[in-house]
Amino acid sequence: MKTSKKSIRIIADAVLVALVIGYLALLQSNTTAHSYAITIIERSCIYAVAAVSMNLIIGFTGQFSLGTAGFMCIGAYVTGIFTIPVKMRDQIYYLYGMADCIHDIKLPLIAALALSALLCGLIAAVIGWPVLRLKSDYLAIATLGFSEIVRAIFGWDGLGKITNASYGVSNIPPFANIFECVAICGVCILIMSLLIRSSYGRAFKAVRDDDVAAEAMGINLFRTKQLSFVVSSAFAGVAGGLLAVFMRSAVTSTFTVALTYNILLMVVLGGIGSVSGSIIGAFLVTGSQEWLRFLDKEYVFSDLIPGLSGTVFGSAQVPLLRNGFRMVIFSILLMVVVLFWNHGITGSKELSWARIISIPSVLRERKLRKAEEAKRREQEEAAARALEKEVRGQ
Amino acid sequence: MSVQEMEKRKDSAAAEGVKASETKSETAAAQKKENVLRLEDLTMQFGGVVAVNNLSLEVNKGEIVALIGPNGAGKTTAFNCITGVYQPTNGRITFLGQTLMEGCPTGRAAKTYAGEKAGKYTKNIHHSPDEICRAGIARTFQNIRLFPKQSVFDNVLVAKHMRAKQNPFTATFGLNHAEEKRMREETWALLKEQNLDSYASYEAGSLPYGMQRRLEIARALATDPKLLCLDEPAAGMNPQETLDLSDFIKKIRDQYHLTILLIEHHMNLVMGISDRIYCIDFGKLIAKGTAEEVANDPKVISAYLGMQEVV
Amino acid sequence: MSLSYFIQQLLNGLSLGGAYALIAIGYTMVYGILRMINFAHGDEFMMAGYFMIYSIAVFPWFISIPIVIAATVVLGVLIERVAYRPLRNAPRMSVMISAIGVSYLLENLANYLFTAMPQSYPQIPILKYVYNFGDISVSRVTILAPVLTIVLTVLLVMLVNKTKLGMAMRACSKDQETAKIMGIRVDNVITMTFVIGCALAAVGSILYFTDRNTVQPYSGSLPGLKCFVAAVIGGIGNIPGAVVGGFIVGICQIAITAAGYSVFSDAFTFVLLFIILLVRPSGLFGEKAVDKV
Amino acid sequence: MKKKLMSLLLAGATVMSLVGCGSSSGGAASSDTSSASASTEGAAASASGDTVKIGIFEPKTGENGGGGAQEELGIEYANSVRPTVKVGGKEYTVQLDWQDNQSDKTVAATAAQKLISDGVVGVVGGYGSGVCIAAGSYFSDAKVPAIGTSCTNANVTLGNDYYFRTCYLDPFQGKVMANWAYDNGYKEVATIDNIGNEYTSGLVKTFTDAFTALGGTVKDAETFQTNESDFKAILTNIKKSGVKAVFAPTDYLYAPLLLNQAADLGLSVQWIAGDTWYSNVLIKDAGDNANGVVADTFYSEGGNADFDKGFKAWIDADSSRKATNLDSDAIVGNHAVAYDAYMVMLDAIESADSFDGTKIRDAIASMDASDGFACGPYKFDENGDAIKNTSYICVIKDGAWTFQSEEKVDN
Repeated sequence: MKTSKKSIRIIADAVLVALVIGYLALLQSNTTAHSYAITIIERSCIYAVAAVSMNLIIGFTGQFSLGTAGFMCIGAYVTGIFTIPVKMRDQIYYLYGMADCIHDIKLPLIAALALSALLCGLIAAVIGWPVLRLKSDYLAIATLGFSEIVRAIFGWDGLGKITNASYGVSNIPPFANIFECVAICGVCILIMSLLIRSSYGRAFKAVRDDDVAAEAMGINLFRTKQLSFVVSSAFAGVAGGLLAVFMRSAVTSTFTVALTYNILLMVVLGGIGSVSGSIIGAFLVTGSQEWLRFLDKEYVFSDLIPGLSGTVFGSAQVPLLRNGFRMVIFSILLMVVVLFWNHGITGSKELSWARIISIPSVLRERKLRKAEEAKRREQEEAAARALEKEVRGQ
Repeated sequence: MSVQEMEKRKDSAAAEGVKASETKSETAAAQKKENVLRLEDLTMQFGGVVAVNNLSLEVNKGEIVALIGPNGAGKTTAFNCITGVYQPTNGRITFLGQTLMEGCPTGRAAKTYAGEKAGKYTKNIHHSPDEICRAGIARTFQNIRLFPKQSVFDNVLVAKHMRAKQNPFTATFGLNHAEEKRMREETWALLKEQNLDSYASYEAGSLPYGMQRRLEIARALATDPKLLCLDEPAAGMNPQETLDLSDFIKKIRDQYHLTILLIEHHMNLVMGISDRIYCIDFGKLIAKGTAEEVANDPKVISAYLGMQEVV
Repeated sequence: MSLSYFIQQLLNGLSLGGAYALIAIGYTMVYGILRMINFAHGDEFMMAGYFMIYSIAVFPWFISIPIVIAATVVLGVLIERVAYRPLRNAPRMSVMISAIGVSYLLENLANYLFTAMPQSYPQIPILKYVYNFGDISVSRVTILAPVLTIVLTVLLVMLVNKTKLGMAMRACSKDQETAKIMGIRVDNVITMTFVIGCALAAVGSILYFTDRNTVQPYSGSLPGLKCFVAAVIGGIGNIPGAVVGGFIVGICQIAITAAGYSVFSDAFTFVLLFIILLVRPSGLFGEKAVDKV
Repeated sequence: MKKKLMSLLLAGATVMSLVGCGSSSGGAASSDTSSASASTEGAAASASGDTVKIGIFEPKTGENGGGGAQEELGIEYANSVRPTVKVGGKEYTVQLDWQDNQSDKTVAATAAQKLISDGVVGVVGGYGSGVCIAAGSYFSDAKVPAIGTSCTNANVTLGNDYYFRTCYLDPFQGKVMANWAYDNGYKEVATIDNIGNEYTSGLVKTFTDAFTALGGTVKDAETFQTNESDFKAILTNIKKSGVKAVFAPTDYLYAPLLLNQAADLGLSVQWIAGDTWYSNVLIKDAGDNANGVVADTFYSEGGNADFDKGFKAWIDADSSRKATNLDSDAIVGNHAVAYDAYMVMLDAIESADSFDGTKIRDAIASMDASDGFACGPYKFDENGDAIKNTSYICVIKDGAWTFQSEEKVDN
């Protein structure tokens, strides 16, 4: 019984993977025609890595760190600096001239990403030492501050020979194909979810749920938080590097607080404390930010409803649709989720086949429970009324 | 793994030896026993308030020792010093001969110090709660602190994390397969022993109160402690549950070869199971001895009666 | 470095610091009572800027100013009602995310309603009058900012220490549950906190934007964060502390920029934050808190 | 109740996203068919039916939204003047495909790819060098020729075979302004640089080089960060340095801030700026403080009477156009270069007689035309930059831009 269920699950997984690969191959077969779809998928995957890495520290370890953009910035610059073609470098660094010691070092993408991860991890370990001892809200503001400091350092003309200051590095070679991007993102997410499922992941959750109790269970608070922070930051760095390759440039102005908020939106929407939620969140937010572009365009009614072009009504503007409306819708959606649906799409549990299959029955159950509750409340009210009557009667 | 197991076996063998050689515990006999925990002149001061004042206390191997006292007497503060939550202002705590905590008033605290025996201790040694747990002291909390959203199984499993031989790399890539398997098996065994196995997949927060208490104790046991500190284990329990609890405490003491220090209000429970009792009031030790001795001590009676009209 | 140059830069710093101080008070009061960073406060301040642009188009300045203050207060109270009150018993992280969400919403809303183009802030002649002392020229608002800040702070401290409302506020910041039991209407006190915080932010926005001439949807976010840092530096929950912190942040920012390191003018504020959190986590004037287990 | 409302809202959102999804997939499908037909016919890359798409890559929002809006007007006007293009003896209607790059380099990449997947035959735009540099490699990879309007940084076209531009370059502009400053008796100046802005930094660098070569000194080089709004500290520094002129080729949105805050501080100097300041927004926002500001531009009103007349009439014909142009019918350089970029693109398509990207590219590279432009003639050098040697210096007098002189510098 158990094994058959398991084999079904494996088959379902395999089919899903095959479908994804097939779809990607379809896209890859004609990159020009599908470049828009490829863009969205690559961007979503990269944001998914960033979102999962943020979820690791926020959702699984309960530390409200908002330094994601800062680490992404580091990763982006490191990846960019070491992957741009050597012959382009003088042109890119035309203002400062590139430092000799790194001028001729060109790394393959994977090595550059690994270097970003290493560097981000190291920096996270160093700044984690003071920062992770702080309470959640101080931690939030301190990590936000950290990411501003990173931006300033990379934008500083004093380091122009290395970073090209805030002009950023451009002409980063693109992904060889969509598989490269998706595979790297997949591996990153896989590593993080394996960590979360390991004994250390349980320690993260213990720290998140009750740090005092976790400590009393022999879990070293600081080292656990630090591990989570270092891993999260390292993968944020990888995500930054991937983003730089995707955009083919790395500039400090990309990595503002707004980027962190945007990734936070994905995490919250998807479900705090759920890897699959973050992935879904990343795809949903990135995808619908593109799909909902029509909200940003001004329309007159005749554009939308054919046959009205001659009438007065037809030439009237469709209300509300104007530049910026899309983002308003998004922020309202975020608020709605935060206020009324704080579990996000998946809640803190992972999405699995069993869960997907059980959705109808869960819904049915919920309906039943609601009905029961209503019935019980009615009974209680009736009882209360009866009691009141009795008391009055006396 | 095998080393650890061997150690454990040796420990238990030693404990059995001790038990076999001695008759039922008496105060006089207790002196000969191996000392597990010793508090010397423990003083904890918050600002101007001396919560624990010059408390000395000993717990010997295999004993159940109770620390009693009226509300606000400083019991939990003493507990928090032992388990590393607070650094004592003055005094020393030793566990199996190793100094866990030592404090001496320094800086501003030295000027305002209101306790006794200032100057006797010169070092400041501090161990964090996790280090203390690693050393072998496990604790429970007055207000149950489980991980309510996690399953019963996970609650216990997480306590195994501390002693597992692994690092983040091996754990992530499944290279610690044997260790992980051992942890899971031990957790199952523990849950079975505590009759919690049928609830393994329940959310811990959804269990009834008494069972949550048991789970918290099980979780503490999962850390392989030598000394178990129970902070008001009978709080909120009815008389029947309390009775069960006292059997339960004795049972786990014997089964896991533990030494137990507990804080409790319930006199019935304390009198029934304690080998020795320490009573404190306003942070100061006012009586110690066997249950009978303490129960008849006029200072104890007045401390309790002075506090409450009805006991 | 000539004296007049020094004085001129100091005045620049003081006027910036004054505006920061007024915003920082809002942060410190809200944090004191609700234990949350009101990330949206900086954006309320930005909205106050837009309110001024639109109200001065219709009314003379002396009517516009009260309108702006009132509108900002209404906005702040509305935000508290809609976004914070339902989460009163939620985990702290949810509240913080909600605050970030409101900030995100306000920025996008401003972007939508007023476009991303910077809009020029009305130049109120009475505030823009320029004094000349030899080499130094100062507009009236530059002098007014620190003076007004200090006057308002003194009034506010008196309100907190002397009045019944102030007593209720102090009680709520110590222990809301107990305050509730003592018959204090905690919700009303919180609302009043937001009223005061927003009113001061509105005043701050007039000082800040008159000096800087333009408002854009994002002109509130970074100053907002800096003002929170100012509040932390002064010791969160401490009103005079926030004012001192505001001046420190403002003067440091001007000093760094004047020294030619404009790149670090924002970052330095956060460096200050790191230093203060390492050396004196409770801030310059804050009280130490002990955790209970 | 709340829950119900919630689920309704969510359902609404889902439906909307589904609709959006549907429409976008529909779009993809249509571009599929068009590309399929292209492969069979081999003639038209993406011209389906009687229309051909030309991409417009401009910032509608963000810091350069204002500049982008003006260039859009120029392009729209050009489109109204010349709505069709003749290829293979057939008239195709030109359909403009607008993509907002939001003045943001991240969005720029997406916008560029959207244009490519929409199947545009060429791209016109944009304002701001940073976004163009970010998007450039996508265009060249897809072999879609692009004609920049007012992106003056050298790196836009350098090393990119498919990017051209109708405006002049920063080195040229820097030299022009350095000459002007030196010739007008300013031997000592201060510069203000926006760190992180390719346009400003490039200009400041070339200006400084040219100015010191002439024998002048840059006494004070101040910098600020993008999105800064408080310039008092650096202005006080400039005041201390005692210079009589300041070169501040910033994005135009900083201009009123600099001018007004300088007035507050009693700093009265000659302001010298680049083409971005040549905008009516400046006069609106800075009022009297703007008087005396000198900027150069690609085109000055009066340079081409036909263009002026036609454009003014077109602007005045529609109130929304006029509103976009800040309620005036004044012509700025961006209108002209944008107009020209569109015209160059159409000329190139006609002379290539094909919608093939490579052929159009070659046609632009070999172009040598002088008719039908606002500020022509056009001939491109090996980098793809229009060969231009004239810049127009204008000054704000009594609240209006007035032409002052024509500067010529040979590259």
